[in-house]
Amino acid sequence: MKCRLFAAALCALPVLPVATTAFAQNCELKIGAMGPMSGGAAQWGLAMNSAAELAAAEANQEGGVKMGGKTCKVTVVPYDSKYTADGAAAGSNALAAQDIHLIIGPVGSPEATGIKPVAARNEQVAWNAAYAKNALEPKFPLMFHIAPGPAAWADAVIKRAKQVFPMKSVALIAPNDQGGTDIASVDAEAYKANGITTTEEYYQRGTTNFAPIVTRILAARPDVVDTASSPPGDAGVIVKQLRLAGFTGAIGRLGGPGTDEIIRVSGGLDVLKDFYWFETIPTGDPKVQAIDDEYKKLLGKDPVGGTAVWADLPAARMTLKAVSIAGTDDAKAVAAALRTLPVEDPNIGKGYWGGKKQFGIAQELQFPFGIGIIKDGKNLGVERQEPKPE
Amino acid sequence: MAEFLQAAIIGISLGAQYALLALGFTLIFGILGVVNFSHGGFYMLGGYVAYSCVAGLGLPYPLAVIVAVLATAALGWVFELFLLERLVDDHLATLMLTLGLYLVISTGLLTIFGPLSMEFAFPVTGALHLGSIYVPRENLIVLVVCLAAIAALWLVLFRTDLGRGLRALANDRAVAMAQGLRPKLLFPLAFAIATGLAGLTGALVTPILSLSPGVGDPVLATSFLTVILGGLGSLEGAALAAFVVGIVEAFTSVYFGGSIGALVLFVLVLLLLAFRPTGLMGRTVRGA
Amino acid sequence: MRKQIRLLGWTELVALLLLATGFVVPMYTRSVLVYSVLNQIFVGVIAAESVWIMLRMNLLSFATPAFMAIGGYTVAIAGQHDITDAFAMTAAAFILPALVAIPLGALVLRLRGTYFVLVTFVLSQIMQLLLFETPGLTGGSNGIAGVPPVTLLGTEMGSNRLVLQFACGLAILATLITGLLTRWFRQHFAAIEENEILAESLGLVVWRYKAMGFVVAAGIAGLAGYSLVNMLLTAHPSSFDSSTAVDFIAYTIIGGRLSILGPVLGTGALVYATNLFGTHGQYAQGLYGVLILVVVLAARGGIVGTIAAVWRRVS
Amino acid sequence: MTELRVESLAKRFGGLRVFQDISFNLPEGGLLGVIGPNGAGKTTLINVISGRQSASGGRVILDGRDITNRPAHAVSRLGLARSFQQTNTFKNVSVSENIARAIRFGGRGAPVGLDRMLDAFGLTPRLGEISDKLPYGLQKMLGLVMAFATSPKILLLDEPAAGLERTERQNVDTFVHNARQAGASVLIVEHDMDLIRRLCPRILVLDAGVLLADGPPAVVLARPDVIAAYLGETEETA
Repeated sequence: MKCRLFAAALCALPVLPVATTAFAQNCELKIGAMGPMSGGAAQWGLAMNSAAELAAAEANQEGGVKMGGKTCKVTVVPYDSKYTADGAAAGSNALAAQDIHLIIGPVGSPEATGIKPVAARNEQVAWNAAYAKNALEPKFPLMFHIAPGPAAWADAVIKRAKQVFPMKSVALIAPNDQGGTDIASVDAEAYKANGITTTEEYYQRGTTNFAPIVTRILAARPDVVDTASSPPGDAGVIVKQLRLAGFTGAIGRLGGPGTDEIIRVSGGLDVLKDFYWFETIPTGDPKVQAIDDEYKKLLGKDPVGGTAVWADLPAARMTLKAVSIAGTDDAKAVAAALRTLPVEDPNIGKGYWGGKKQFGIAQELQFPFGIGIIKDGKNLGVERQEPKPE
Repeated sequence: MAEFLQAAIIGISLGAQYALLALGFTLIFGILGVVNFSHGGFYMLGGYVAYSCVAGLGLPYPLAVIVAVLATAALGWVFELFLLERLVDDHLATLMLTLGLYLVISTGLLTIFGPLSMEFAFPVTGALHLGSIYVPRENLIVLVVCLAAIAALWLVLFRTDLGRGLRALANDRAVAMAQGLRPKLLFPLAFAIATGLAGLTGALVTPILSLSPGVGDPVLATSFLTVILGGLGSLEGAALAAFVVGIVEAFTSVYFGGSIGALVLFVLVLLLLAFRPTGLMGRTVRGA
Repeated sequence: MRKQIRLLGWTELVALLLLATGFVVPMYTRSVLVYSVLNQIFVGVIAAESVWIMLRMNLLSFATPAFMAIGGYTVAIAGQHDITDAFAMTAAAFILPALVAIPLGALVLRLRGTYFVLVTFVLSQIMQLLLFETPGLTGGSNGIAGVPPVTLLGTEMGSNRLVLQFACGLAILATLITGLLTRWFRQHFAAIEENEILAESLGLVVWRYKAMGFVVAAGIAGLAGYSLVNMLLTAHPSSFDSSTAVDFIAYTIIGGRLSILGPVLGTGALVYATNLFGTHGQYAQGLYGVLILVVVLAARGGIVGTIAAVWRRVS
Repeated sequence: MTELRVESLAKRFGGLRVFQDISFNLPEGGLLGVIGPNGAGKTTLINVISGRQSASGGRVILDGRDITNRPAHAVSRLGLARSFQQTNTFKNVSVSENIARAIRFGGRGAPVGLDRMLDAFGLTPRLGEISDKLPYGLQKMLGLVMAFATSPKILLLDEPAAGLERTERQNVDTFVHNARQAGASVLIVEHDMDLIRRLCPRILVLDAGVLLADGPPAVVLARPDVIAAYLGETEETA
């Protein structure tokens, strides 16, 4: 008798909450987060994961995402695609097997190359953040793109940098793989278009000591050295060794996020001295920085992956929004809903759908970005730059 | 000319670092017959231990380096004694064990410290400028410590009973054991010395370069290249080859660029092997 | 006194039978995960068999990704010129790496033991750099995307199911070649593995068998590269990174080197584990590492060795 | 006419001289003993003649054909087989598999008298056993039988009796008799003086890398320089 009473109480316990959040109990929306989560590029993949987690937590806080008549709890399934084409292809399949049609990620160019045909076959929406010349292709309409390549912003950054640091010649340095060459070559074109002569220098990924390459670069006596898309750790060492070698010109970075890390590795602002860089989002904006606080509040820990989390977040948020508009997580319906959504994020601001010119398909998020300047060892902060619609 | 001298200086300082790594690698191979795939893991671990001591406990850097050496040596000792020892004669199994350890170490570091590079700077900075040539002070210090460590290792191996025992085990295990040397004591010790050297290199070099969970990967490739060139199991060869690798890397990178430079180095190694299959100072190679 | 040499033993037949289930599976399930894992297994089995052939002679090769790259890029480049015939491509993917292996073998087969290990590792790193430095031919760091699917007797192997069945066919072909080679020269390989000096002094022309093994292993690796490119429809340098060699070696050793069942079972187990762990994000590598530690410590002789030991105890 | 002729053979390792100016010939059907103190270069001599190690000078001529520095397998295929000082068999396989491999690798088919030899050493009932599990003495004999199983014209035996019990040493005599009956000439390096005296009509004495004496045992072993170099040492019979 006692037992039965106890059992009845147990049953009754969840009754009240069930009445208000019954939807959350019987419906789950799973989304994937993909990218390299181990090895040298781990931070990019972990940033994707953090962004997806935050968007999911926000949605869940409001009860969940509406799908048809139900409101569903969002969970994130991470996948370590190891910065390889096969890893991303396998990841697409592994996520598809869990009935996941929406993927935040992957990151690297090899991953983007690998996932495109497979995700198309699996009917999945995927958001890659690769700086690849073919990050989007019209024949893969379910692929979206997070971080616009240098074609979208290099010119603006160079024009601004020229005002602060007069320059006639620049040496670009980047890894010799797709992630390096695809971006450095576009940067070089943009420099040339601004009347600056360029030399490009590629190193083998995995190089840890850049002293010889620094010596080689300086032999050409460039006014400016641009570390392009070198990983932040590498770029930090390059900066440190350039300064040790006596290079006094400005150092640029027309690549990806990671300036904080470069400052840390190089040894501080005094070492960096004159530096300008492209930020995927206006990181100086307090509203943007508030993302980290919100993450901590909702998930009880710090986000992993640095400012890349901020850049990836809008994609995750907009995807969930598109799900609620489409009323389903079917990839084609979500993609269609996404295309109709205005590009907008509560923390970052307004943007545009771009990519038509470069890729022939307008599925690239072009948000306000930032131009950072450090002059004479003083961080002047990141200037907000509004994107121009194509 | 300035460029030439600069390349030579860079090459020598690279060589000293490679020598510390390669000596440990070849020591483990020579004595235990184990190809240590976790060598890069101990390098990283050395860096992170030193970092934690400086940033977390506020220890002075030199003390932190010593702690890093002791910690990596201790882990090496434990790993050899409790895991590797059981399968020490099965070279495939030991290869897999060290590989598994490497994966565990790098995942552990990634989980604890996160993926970003640490703020870990060498306490001495700046460079000596001689005309158009420069020598970073920190590199000089590292070079001196590396050379001192190499000298100390040499003293231990060639001037003490312990070293004679280790070398006897490396030459012929059966004979050495018949003479009463105890591998159960000496194997973990050799492994600990080698991992301690890797940890020392990590603690010294990562503040000059960078410290993140990916920095151990290239260590293995460099160690491979160096011991191939030097002749497996030959300590003198490993030390000599490390400087050759460092200098060749410096010159090819300065004159041909980073990507081609690596290719030149690899092809050079292949050519050397075509004419001298046992490496620079190698003797007959023990079948692993 | 001389034992009769059979073309194939029961282990080879079991291995072939296991692989052949790949033909049947697509008729019962449409699960993409099953397709994906099976496809990766079929690629991995071929690569692991390439490693296994060399292990028969006590040579641990890290060169597998280099030869895979030759096979894979051969097919990708041919595909760009609209050559997609399955038979021609299979032959090319086998023969080209095998031809390249002849001069390389002359260079590296003089080395034994760990020296051989390290040098083959260098070979696969050189291949990686060569891919980067030849953008005109191989697409450089971008690789070659959009490789057309192969055509078998006029049918385009475009769908998931046909791709899988074709990969299965390639794995069976590779297993047949590997099985025939290692059965036919079983005595020779075993003698070289156990005691090369004795074998040579008895008159065995050791280098001839090593060269033969190396060349066939290279051809088999080429088939693995072909199958991989066919699965991804892309030839990308990251697919042939020297670190992937470690995976193939792990497949073989974890499976057990005693018989050809080793690479087959080992690949199956580890590929499954990789996919399982992949959804653990940053912990994937560490879990994989722990798995390797546990299997090596607990199951001596790998999966096959352990099954054999249990079998002996039972019977 | 199967004859092994060694002319001014020399071997150096770097600066270290192992032996030099060694000349002798082993006629068809001949039996030659080689003795010398430890480190005299006896094993290296066998290694150089059989192609295991390269010569630094001089020539090895088999049947009028120069075989100096030919690879070991080629020398074996020309009919020169050797045994090893330590037991040297394929340890993980059966006795019969070991012998089958020797026959197959030798490429000349099984020699006459092989079965008789197996019977004589008591190996016939143990054909199915793993060779590593055999007692030491039998493993050693198996190594000899394997060299014989390649049907050689010349056999070089490296201390066949070393490590054998006194009672087992008779097996070496049996082996040598049978091998010669099958038409092989034999060179035998040995420390066991009784065995050498029993078997060999002619012996060579090697000391510190040079050929000290060549002749019948009775004559050679009486020479003062030989006694000083070799017999002055304690005779090793272990």
